[in-house]
Amino acid sequence: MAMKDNSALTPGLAFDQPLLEKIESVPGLDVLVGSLERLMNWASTNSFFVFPMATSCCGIELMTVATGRFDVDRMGAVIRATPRHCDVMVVAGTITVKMAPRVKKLWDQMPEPKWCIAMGSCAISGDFYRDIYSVVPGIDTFLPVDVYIPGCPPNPDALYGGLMRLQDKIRARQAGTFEPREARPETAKMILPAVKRLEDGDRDPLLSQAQLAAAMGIGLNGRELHSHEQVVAVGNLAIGRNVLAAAYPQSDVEPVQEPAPQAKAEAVGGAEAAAEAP
Amino acid sequence: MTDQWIPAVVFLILAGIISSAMLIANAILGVRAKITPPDKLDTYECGEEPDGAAWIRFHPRYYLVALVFVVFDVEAAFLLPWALNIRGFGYWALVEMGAFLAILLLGWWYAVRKGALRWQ
Amino acid sequence: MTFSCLQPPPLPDPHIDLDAYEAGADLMVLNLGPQHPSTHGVFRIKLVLDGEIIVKAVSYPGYLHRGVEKLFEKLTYAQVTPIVDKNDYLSPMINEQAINMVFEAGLGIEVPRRARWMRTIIAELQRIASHLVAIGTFVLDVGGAIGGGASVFMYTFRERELILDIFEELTGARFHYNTHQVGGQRHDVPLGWDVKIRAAMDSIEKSMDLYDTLTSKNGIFRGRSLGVGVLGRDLALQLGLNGPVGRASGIDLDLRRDAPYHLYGELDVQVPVLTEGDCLARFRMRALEVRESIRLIRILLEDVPEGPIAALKPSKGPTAVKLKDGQWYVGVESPRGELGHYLIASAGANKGMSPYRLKIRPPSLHLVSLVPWLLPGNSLSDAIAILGSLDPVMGEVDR
Amino acid sequence: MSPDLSAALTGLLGTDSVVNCGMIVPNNLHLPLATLLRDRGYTCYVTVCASHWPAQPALKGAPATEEHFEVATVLRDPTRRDAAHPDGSQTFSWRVSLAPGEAIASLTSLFAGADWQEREQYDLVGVHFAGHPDLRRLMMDEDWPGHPLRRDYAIDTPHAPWR
Repeated sequence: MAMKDNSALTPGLAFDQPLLEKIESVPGLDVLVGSLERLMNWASTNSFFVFPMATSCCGIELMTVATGRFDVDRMGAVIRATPRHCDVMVVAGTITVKMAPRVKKLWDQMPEPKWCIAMGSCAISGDFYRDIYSVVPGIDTFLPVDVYIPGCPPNPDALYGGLMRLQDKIRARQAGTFEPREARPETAKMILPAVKRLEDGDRDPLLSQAQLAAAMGIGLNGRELHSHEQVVAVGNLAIGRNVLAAAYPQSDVEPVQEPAPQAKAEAVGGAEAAAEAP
Repeated sequence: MTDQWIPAVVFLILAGIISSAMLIANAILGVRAKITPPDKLDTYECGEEPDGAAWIRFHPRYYLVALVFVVFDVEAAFLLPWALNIRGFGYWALVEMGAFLAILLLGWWYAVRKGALRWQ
Repeated sequence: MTFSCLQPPPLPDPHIDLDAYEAGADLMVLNLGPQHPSTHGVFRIKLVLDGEIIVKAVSYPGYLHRGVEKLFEKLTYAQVTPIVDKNDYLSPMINEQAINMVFEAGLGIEVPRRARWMRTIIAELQRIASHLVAIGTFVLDVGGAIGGGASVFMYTFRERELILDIFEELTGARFHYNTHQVGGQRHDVPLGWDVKIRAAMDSIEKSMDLYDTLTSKNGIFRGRSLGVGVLGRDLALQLGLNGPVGRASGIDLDLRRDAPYHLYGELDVQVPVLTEGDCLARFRMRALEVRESIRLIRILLEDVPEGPIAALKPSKGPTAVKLKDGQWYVGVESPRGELGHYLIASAGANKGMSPYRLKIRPPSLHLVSLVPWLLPGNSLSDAIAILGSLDPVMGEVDR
Repeated sequence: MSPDLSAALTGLLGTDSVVNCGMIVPNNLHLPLATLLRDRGYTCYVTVCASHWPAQPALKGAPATEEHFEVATVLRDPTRRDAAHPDGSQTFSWRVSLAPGEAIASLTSLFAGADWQEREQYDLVGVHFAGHPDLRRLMMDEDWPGHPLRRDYAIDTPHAPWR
């Protein structure tokens, strides 16, 4: 069915609200839209149904948040085990290459409006496992992440902080006053990780450049990905065979462009050259 | 004679309107995703590709369990109107409902002894 | 009252091929998949069901394989400890101790008495915390999140918080402590630590009685765990299960008593052994072990040895420890069974600073390899109870 | 070491001086030794550890070695430590060195626990176990290229910038 792209009302969102549009179109009633939107925001932010994508240690901290001492029910959040009933997916733990397509499938099976929280440094960047052959370096290579909660494991108070950060983000986004995180210039030059990397002879450089391009496109320099611009597997990502790209067709939204392909080329070249010359 | 049935007809019409209104409103005004991913409508099987057909001949034992459930569901349906206006009936209604429940308890005990609920 | 029909089913052959089964049966394939609340982590079982009865269970681990043994080839001996924390994330302290004991066996150094005392008391505290999680999740699996099972789950996690506070006071972290190093400990015992431990032990002992009354007299709990998933003694031995699951099936083996390390030689560890081998026996075994650990901790708190807490100076850089060629195996009693490490050290690997090959023997891998043996013949709801009673930790299975 | 065990060992291997984790056993004696040990009390299967040793040029003092694999097996006898057996439960481990591509006998016929451990060693190091009921990959996907724990498999792959 042809999707009328009425994203004027909901600029950065992956869902649109026909109710608001209908009310907006009636001449007299559009004064109601603001308060109605605030009511719907109040309802959705204060009743998160958390989908626990718990794979390893952070999953135990997620369970601890559900129990008596750090009761997450105080925020109205309930941990439900089926994707069909949930609207916040908390990815807690290391996501391996074998698990990534499953997490992607579960994310697709969740109804809109949905948000994603990367809990723990394994989900954010793969932590010290990120160079291992079987670990996905951070879930934002294949999922649009809204809130990152650092820590290994982040204690339950940090998870509370993350949920509240998500609430603020939802309110700001709905009200249209959300401006993406400005790129902190000093992090741009941290191209080479501090620990010297062993070179892998038979890994073709295209793979690394594609991964660099995908990672560069996300948040670090400027436009943060909106949740409806699903992350497209640019080229041949580091995730084993290109399972995710096959399972996920090219989205009709224009793909993530690199701001200055020329400037970045030698940055990438520089990274490769520096990596080769130990 | 016909005027006895007017409340029932009104009740039916109201039920039809309310249920269809809810369905239609949801279809028109409900929140909708801009891009529906391909395997959104797959059956949820813990993240795995569901393999094997579900269109198989199921065991008759499931039918037995469904029967026992229907019996006690209907019992609950009878309890509800009785409990709502028990004040008007006086004590005799209590005894009658007690007898009704006793008979159904007998039925439940028979089902358990015959092992209808247990998977032989 | 025990239900008469709960006699253990005969042990079916796990590698059954399906057409040998009743030919005309319509079998349904169901995935008890990677993301499922009762699989205690990411572990997939493909169940072939005939109605409610499981005909065949094929299990697929590996969803959390983080290549830890490959990572060891790059890290030096001092850097390995925080990595091993993340394997069995329900008892991180015991992982750290096991790995550092195999390095100390390689180096041949002797850990000072105070450090060994601290390791013993930390190991018992961690065993209680891990068993509390196991008790809570098993009752949650059997009783159901809404059907009353969650109450014991809430109580056990409240008790576990007491122990996490004790560890937080010692090391500063709730979880993943990195407090052990080659040759001893990194953090010394804080003031008033023993007062806190005694208070925690009293409250845990009181709540253990509460759990017993909540479960042993509950008809549904007994009905779902009595006589379910019976594990024979010889199969348990063959599979190498010498933890609580093995002891619930009659194997009288506990490495704390039979191959003593730390200060266990001086404590006479009373090892409870049950013979029924069903889910209820495994559950009661863990409750008995918590009481035994509480008793041991109270004995240990009597006299606290003085002296240094580490044989080597705390390793400044990661390069302080070097091992010559050789191979060693050291096994430790973890809350799930024998946690062992097979270390192959060689001067060639990173000039002797990294282990050449370090194989971890995870007890949970043997618990999970029980699935094809135990599940066929049981109903689907019993499968959830059996998995809950085995209490595997997937971080340790997949490493 | 009980007397009949040392007698059986000298019968089989010609020596009973057992250096724990150090004894090299030829490939054909691997299964007989395991059977012998299991019948004499070592009934608890502990672990198997395969390691890859690439070819080494002749270093100072050390002779050149060509590429080979090593499979170490550990068994344990579950005896209780009391007055009669003062040293309690002991482990027994031996090593078998294999040329590349050579298969080693699988212990699944003796111990059910060996099934998954051997599948994992085949998956990660690439050592073939002859007589294993279904030698499939345990950890990685079925079609994963290569065996990760071999020394020539890279530890790090060049990686996107720290974020």
